[in-house]
Amino acid sequence: MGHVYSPLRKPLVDGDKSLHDITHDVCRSIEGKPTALWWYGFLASAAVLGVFLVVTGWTLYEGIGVWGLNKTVGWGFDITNFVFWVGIGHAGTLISAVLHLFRQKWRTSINRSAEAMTLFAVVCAGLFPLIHMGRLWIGFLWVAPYPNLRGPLWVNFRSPLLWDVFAISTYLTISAVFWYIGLIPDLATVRDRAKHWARKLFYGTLAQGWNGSVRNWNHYEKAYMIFAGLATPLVFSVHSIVSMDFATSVIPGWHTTIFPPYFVAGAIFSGFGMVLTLLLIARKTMRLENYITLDHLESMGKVIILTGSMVGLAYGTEFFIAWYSGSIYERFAFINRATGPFAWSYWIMVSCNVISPQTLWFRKLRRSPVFLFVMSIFVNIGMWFERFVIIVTSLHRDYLPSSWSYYYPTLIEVLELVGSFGLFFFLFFLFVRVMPAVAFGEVKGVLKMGRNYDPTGASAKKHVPAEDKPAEGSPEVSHA
Amino acid sequence: MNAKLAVLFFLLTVGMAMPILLGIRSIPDIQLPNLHTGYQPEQPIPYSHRLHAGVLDIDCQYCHAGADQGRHAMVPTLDTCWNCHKTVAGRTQTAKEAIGKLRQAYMSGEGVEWKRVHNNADFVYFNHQTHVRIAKYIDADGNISDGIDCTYCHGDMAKNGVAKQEEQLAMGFCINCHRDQNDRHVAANLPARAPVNACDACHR
Amino acid sequence: MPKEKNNFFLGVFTDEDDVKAAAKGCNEADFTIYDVFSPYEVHGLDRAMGLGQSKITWVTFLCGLMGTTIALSGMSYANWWDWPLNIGGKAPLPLPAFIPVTFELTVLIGGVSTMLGLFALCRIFPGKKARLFHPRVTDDRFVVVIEIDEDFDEAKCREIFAKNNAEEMKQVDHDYAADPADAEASAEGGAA
Amino acid sequence: MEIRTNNDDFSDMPAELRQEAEQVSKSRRDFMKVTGMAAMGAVIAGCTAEDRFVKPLVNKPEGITPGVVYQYASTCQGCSANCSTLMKVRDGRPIKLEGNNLSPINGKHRGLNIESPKAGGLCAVGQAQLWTLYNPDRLHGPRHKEDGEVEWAKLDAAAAAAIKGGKAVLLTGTISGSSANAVIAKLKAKGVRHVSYDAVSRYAIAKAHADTHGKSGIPRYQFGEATVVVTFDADFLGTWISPVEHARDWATQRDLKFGRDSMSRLVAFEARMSLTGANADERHRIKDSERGAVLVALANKLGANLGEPGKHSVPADVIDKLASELKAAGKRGLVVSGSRDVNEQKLCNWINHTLGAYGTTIDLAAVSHQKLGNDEDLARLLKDMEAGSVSTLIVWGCNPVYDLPDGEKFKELLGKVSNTIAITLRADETASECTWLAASDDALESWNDFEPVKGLHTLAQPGVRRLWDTRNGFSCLLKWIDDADKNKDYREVLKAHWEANVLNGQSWSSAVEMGFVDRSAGNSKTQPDFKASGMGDAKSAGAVADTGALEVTVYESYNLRDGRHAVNGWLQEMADPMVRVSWTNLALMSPTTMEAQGVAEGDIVEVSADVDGRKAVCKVPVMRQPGQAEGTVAISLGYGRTKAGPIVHGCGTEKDAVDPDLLDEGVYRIGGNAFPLVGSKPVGGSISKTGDNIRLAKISKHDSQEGRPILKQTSLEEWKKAPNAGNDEELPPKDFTIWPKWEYKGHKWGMTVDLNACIGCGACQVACSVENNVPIVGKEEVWRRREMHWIRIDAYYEDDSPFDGKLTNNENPEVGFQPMMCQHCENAPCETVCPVIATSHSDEGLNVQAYNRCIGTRYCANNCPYKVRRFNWFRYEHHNLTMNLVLNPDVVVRSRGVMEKCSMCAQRIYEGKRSAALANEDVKDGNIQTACAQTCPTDAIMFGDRNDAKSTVARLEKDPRNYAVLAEINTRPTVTYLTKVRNRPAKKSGLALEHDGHSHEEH
Repeated sequence: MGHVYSPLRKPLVDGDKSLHDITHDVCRSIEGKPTALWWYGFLASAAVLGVFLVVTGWTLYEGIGVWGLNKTVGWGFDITNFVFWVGIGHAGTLISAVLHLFRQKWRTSINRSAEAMTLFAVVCAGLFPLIHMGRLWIGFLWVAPYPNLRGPLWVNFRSPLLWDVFAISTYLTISAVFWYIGLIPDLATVRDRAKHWARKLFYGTLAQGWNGSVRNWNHYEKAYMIFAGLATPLVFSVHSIVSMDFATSVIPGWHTTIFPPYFVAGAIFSGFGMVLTLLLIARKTMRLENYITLDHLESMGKVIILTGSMVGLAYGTEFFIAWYSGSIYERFAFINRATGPFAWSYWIMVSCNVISPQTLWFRKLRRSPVFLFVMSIFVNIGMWFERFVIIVTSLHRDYLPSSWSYYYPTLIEVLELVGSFGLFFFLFFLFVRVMPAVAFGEVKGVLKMGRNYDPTGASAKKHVPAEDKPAEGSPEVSHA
Repeated sequence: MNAKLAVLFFLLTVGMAMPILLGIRSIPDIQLPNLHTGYQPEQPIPYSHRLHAGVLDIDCQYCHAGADQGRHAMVPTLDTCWNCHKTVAGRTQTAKEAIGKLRQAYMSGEGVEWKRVHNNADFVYFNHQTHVRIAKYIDADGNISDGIDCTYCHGDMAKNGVAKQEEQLAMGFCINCHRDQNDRHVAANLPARAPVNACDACHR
Repeated sequence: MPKEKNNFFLGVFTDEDDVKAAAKGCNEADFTIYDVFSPYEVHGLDRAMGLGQSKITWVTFLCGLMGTTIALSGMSYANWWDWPLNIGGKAPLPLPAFIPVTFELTVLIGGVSTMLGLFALCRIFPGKKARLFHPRVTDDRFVVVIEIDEDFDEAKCREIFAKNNAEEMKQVDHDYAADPADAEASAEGGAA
Repeated sequence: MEIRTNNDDFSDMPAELRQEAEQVSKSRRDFMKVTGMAAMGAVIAGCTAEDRFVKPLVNKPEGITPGVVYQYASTCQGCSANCSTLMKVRDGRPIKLEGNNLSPINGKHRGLNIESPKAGGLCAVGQAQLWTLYNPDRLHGPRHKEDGEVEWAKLDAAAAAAIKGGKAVLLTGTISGSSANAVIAKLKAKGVRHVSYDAVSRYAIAKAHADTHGKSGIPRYQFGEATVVVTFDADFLGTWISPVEHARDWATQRDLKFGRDSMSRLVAFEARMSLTGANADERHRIKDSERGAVLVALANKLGANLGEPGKHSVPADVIDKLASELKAAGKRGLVVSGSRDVNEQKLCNWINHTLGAYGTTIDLAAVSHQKLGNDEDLARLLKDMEAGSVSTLIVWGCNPVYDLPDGEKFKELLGKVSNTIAITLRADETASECTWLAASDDALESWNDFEPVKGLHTLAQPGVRRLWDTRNGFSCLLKWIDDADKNKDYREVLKAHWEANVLNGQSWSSAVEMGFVDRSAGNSKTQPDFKASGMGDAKSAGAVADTGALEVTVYESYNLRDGRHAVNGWLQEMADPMVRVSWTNLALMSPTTMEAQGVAEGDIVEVSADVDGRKAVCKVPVMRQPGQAEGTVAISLGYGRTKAGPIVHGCGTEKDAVDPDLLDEGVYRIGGNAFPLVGSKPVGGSISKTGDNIRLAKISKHDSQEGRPILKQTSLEEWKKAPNAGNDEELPPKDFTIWPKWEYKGHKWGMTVDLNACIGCGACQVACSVENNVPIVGKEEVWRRREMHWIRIDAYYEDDSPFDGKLTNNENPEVGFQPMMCQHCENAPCETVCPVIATSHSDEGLNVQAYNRCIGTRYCANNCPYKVRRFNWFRYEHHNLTMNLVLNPDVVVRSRGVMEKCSMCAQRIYEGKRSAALANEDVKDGNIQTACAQTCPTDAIMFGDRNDAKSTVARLEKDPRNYAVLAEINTRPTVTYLTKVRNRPAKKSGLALEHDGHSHEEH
């Protein structure tokens, strides 16, 4: 036997599935007609995306003045949304790459959608630095270091914003590549199941003639490992670089060495929160309870406690260092966070990010999809506010009190935030209709884990439709 | 074998990257569109620089009198033309016609609306006096001359008929000269007269 | 003189452990294994059929190195060699500030090259028609394909296949390709 | 009327103009947007841009080269102080006004101990005068009230006939010029009565002197001679008589640079917090009604025996101490009062006389002619109009319907006058009630002369050809009385008069070149004798009138003055330097009074009072003013104009309009008119809430420096002990760096601001806006805190006691002013973070911003510890072609989406370097002046080359008072400050350095 699984391990896939069952279950959702639920979701997200396009168009037409920013607070919702979405984009690659490197087989059922989530979140994230520019129509070009007629005038490689440009575009590219490479074998399967010529052409082109040759698998396995190896430091580097937008500045509340690890932990935290939100929705609507089991959910719950406590520690550390620094500006910045005019946002952040995840110490709550769903929403809200707190409360009262100010976001900014969710879900709904949402090629590889496996599935009940099975409490299989 | 391959690949990379990067320096010399180089619009009066500046060898600043006095070199006012043309009627038919137009424009007080040939963007400040009268030009050998020759930017107008833009006059054209001249001024121990090598020289 | 193409003998399996053993057996029997096909990545199957380390690691390493070089030389050129501007009183060649972009470009160029390298090594490209040796080879069947050449011994091969619970054994022409449309029929047959 | 939307691009423009502007620019704007997007395509497609044309003149004007700036001397007519100016004229249009360095009024040649050969001070109002010139909302030709536009001839005929008809009166403001008065004399000879009045009257001073010294006139105050100045509500640094002159003179006694070690002392008694009070070393809050009592008490201590003064709130020891200080100062003491009460002025005269101040700090021999209005004449005129004995009234250069306390009454009386003629710039409140409107030239288009102080004759000459069909007022008058000179250009009349009467053999051209002729040397130095008999019943001023719970005090607004500058966008946006709320006037109250009255900031209240038997009401929003006397409400004059032209209308949304009920011909008015509240005696009033609320366009929302060492200050006592007092915090080593330092081999420009000299007047702010094409953004945008000023004046309110969480609620805080502009840091945080190198450091030590490179990430502004970068949130459209004439062609007009900031007037630096190079010499210190340094009346801002060891800024680097703001973050600014030193004893408790304060702030 190639693999020796510990008898203590529980099965990763419930419901006594055969290899073919897996293929069938996953492909069914992209082969048949979309469900009504899908249509509702898709159309709703498309409508919200429409709102986004309209308000963004208005912003570009009129100028950044339609936002509530001012001379003191130069960044508000725009960069908050950017960092928020980048953070969301982290868990996807992390789940895929890091868990792959650590041979965490439970990743297989969720990594595909997590990667897709990464990709779409980074797309959303990338939009905000673009539209926040005063002159987008030249800015998008001028941040690229290309030879030009301005002679020796290049870009400024000292600027953290430029690092962002490289980090985000690299992250987007590598995430897309990683995702696509993972998709190829599954696309080949879909291609071979396809009946309609257009589907054959579409999936055939994307699958690039993959035929499961072990000579190719030989390269593929290595390449996949390399991508995981490249993506892992990339994940850490990207959010570290994003944090340097703030850490390299001189503004009290921004100028902190703790930011890179703090941001990475926060990113993983928020990313897992969002993965959880999406998975819980997908699990229910796509009938994937057998693939996304309670064990998966529980593992993610544990990650949330861990990372939530990490950001909590970071919050505390910031306060300590502010006090320890002896700098009156630094101290004021943090006291102002907790007690100043933006204290409300600070306390939303603390209660959502630090206090509420502590409930997940209870196993019962960790295994309750409903509770986890609520918790994941809290985490998302809390992490958005974390970025808001860092950006806005630090800026609005910095060194010279004469410039102190407040920031009143306008409706347009709020709609842009809401609209970006429209874009995200629009892309996600498209994805689940077009691409296999579970990496079944990899799920098949771990099918034998933790159970006495009958390859033909003959001894198992044949084709038990998943929806007929109880969603929770699937039968324990003995490991004797 | 793999080690050899690695070294080869590395050398290839460096060997490819460096010439490309160094070659970029010559980019300003590469003609790109939309720079008006060679722009030679038809003018209401086909004034010939070849005749006036070339054959007759009239000094540029006889007409463009503002060049050493201020920001604008000035397209000459019509009385400057009329100074000579009240007695010079031209020999050829073309010349006679052109001078006839001039007489008409001058006598009626209508003036002539020329097409601007050398255009700077609105956000670029350029002062002729600084370049023509104040600046010193130091060539690669260290020879210092007073003022920058008109031809440096405008090309040899005396060989053109109707005015024509010879150089690109994009930022690279300006800044490369400023940068090099700055170095040469420092080398020639003339730092006080060195052209400013920073944005506010032109953008303010 | 064009080399004459050999016909194939293939065995179809339904379990990853079976096919691994079969491939190993064929390899030890010195058969020329044309290829083995599997619907998912079976760890160790490549070693079982006698394949070594993939060369793709070199592509990544060298292209990554190229990325590093391009990043460092390009940034140094732009910010230092070409026009050393005074920006924030920082040094004209601020190497620490180059670290992030250097890292990103290394990963970017290394990563994209790895993808292209993978396609090249696998000889796949958009529009290539997949050659399948079993209609369900991308679903749940494993196929071992042996070239029928001078080293081939059909009886021994059948013995190896049968020992490892082969579902099907057959000899096919050198240009054989299965049609995935037969998958349903085959599924019925398989289940029977 | 079209209501402005929140995000209107034309936010700084009024409704009427906007329509016009939109027609002109909308298409162009859209086109620009499309082309902006299509620019990429154009590059690829390689298409050429449109042809641009150039059309030279037919004949070259003699001596004028296009693009070269010429300076012409003239006289500022922004207020009646009449400072001398230099107009920078380029291509036939004035683009900047600057003080004339040689003028005895505002030149700084004899001022402080520093090199400033090119500087002549000018206040904010003077700097902003170009707006009035180019504002297209002027009369474009003569008009008739009903018939609209008419021919000049028709108007002339009507006016001439009216004057011939007799019983004609000419009503003007102060007219001081020699030639001007000659014209008036000609009118008088034809039977026209001349009445002049000042909206903000100083007549009481003249009247008091008439009684006590037998000479009616306002003396010339010499603050430069005074060592102790006591001011009773006279805001001589802000608006009183000749503020630029007074500020300059006063500052010479406050200078502690280069070895000087004595300072004058300023003690202020006032109800509201004035600019002068804020700069005082000692300030006491008294109600206006207590002023007389305090004066009597002070006079008693100085030896007068005026009996027991009325009740007042000033402790006896304060008055004792003050009296002994004044005694010690002797003839170098000076007491001034801004009161309209003659008796109070007489008390001042007595004190000054007792001190022996006449002849040193007060010059009554060479009197000031800056306020010649005669309130008694005016009262007589009103009576005559009532009686119907005026048949023709010519109103010129004043606006009585608006600025008389009983303007409504005057409006009625106008109806009783059969012929009313206004010589006016625009159809203002008065002119629009007149039958004939003679469109007058702007001050910058016409010849005029003045005599601001006796013997000093100044000339005003035009800087531009008439923009519209207007006429010099004097020419009108000469024409109407059918004078011999009626067809001459007024220049000829003026020249002839000057040659005969003023020039005294000096050539006309030299006078025009200088802009003034100083004949004051011939003035008698003998001061008129004091006549004790003239005191009369002066001590009655000491009886305090009971004004009830709330006393109303009105004051001349610093920026709009008496309202004539209400149309001026620069001044509207600059805001009052003390209150720092733009685009409205306010009912100012101390926080305690606000609490007592139950009102909050932004509430619109009705301040009503019984003034001299009239019911007066003023509707204004409430604002907190720490330092104001309890139980008083202060309102500034100058706002609430209803016919000042579009700039004051249409700014802000409907919600922001102060008073929707006053929707007047489709326009809202800004602020409320406080002139009705002007009374002859202190006025008691009451306030009632209207229930409306307004978002105040505050320039600064926080007025404490939270104990941070930003504006460093100390007392003279401490400074004498240790010259680095107040500037002794421990800083990291200055030269510590991990990078090799950049060397600045040629020039290294730098600036030093002497906080001791800065009075917070804001002249620099307007000068900067004019010089650098800084847009105004309007009320809504200022409320959003998006004002664009490159230089701002931070006002910090501080107090003796350690921070208690309610710092600015303290009753009598000290105020410090700190001009804050780009600090041009050597280690500039903004430069490092710009992704596209839109901002970098020049080799002359400046932080430069290339607007056209900027992509608008705003990261630089975020990372600026001084918050001096300004972002163009919208296209602050310059869409009126006439208004665009004011733009400085050497400075780019920034488009939307780019960051801008102080460039240290790069264009002026280059200009200075160019002229030095042309003369083949080195740049001399003081020859290059930034716009702010140039105009600063007190030379608080000093600019120069830090690499030039002889320069002022380089020498001041060694001054122990020299410090950089936020030095601890090692940005190494090239702008430094000198500690503010107050002439008062050291305070026992220092400022608390650590606290977590968050004082009152609007959310």
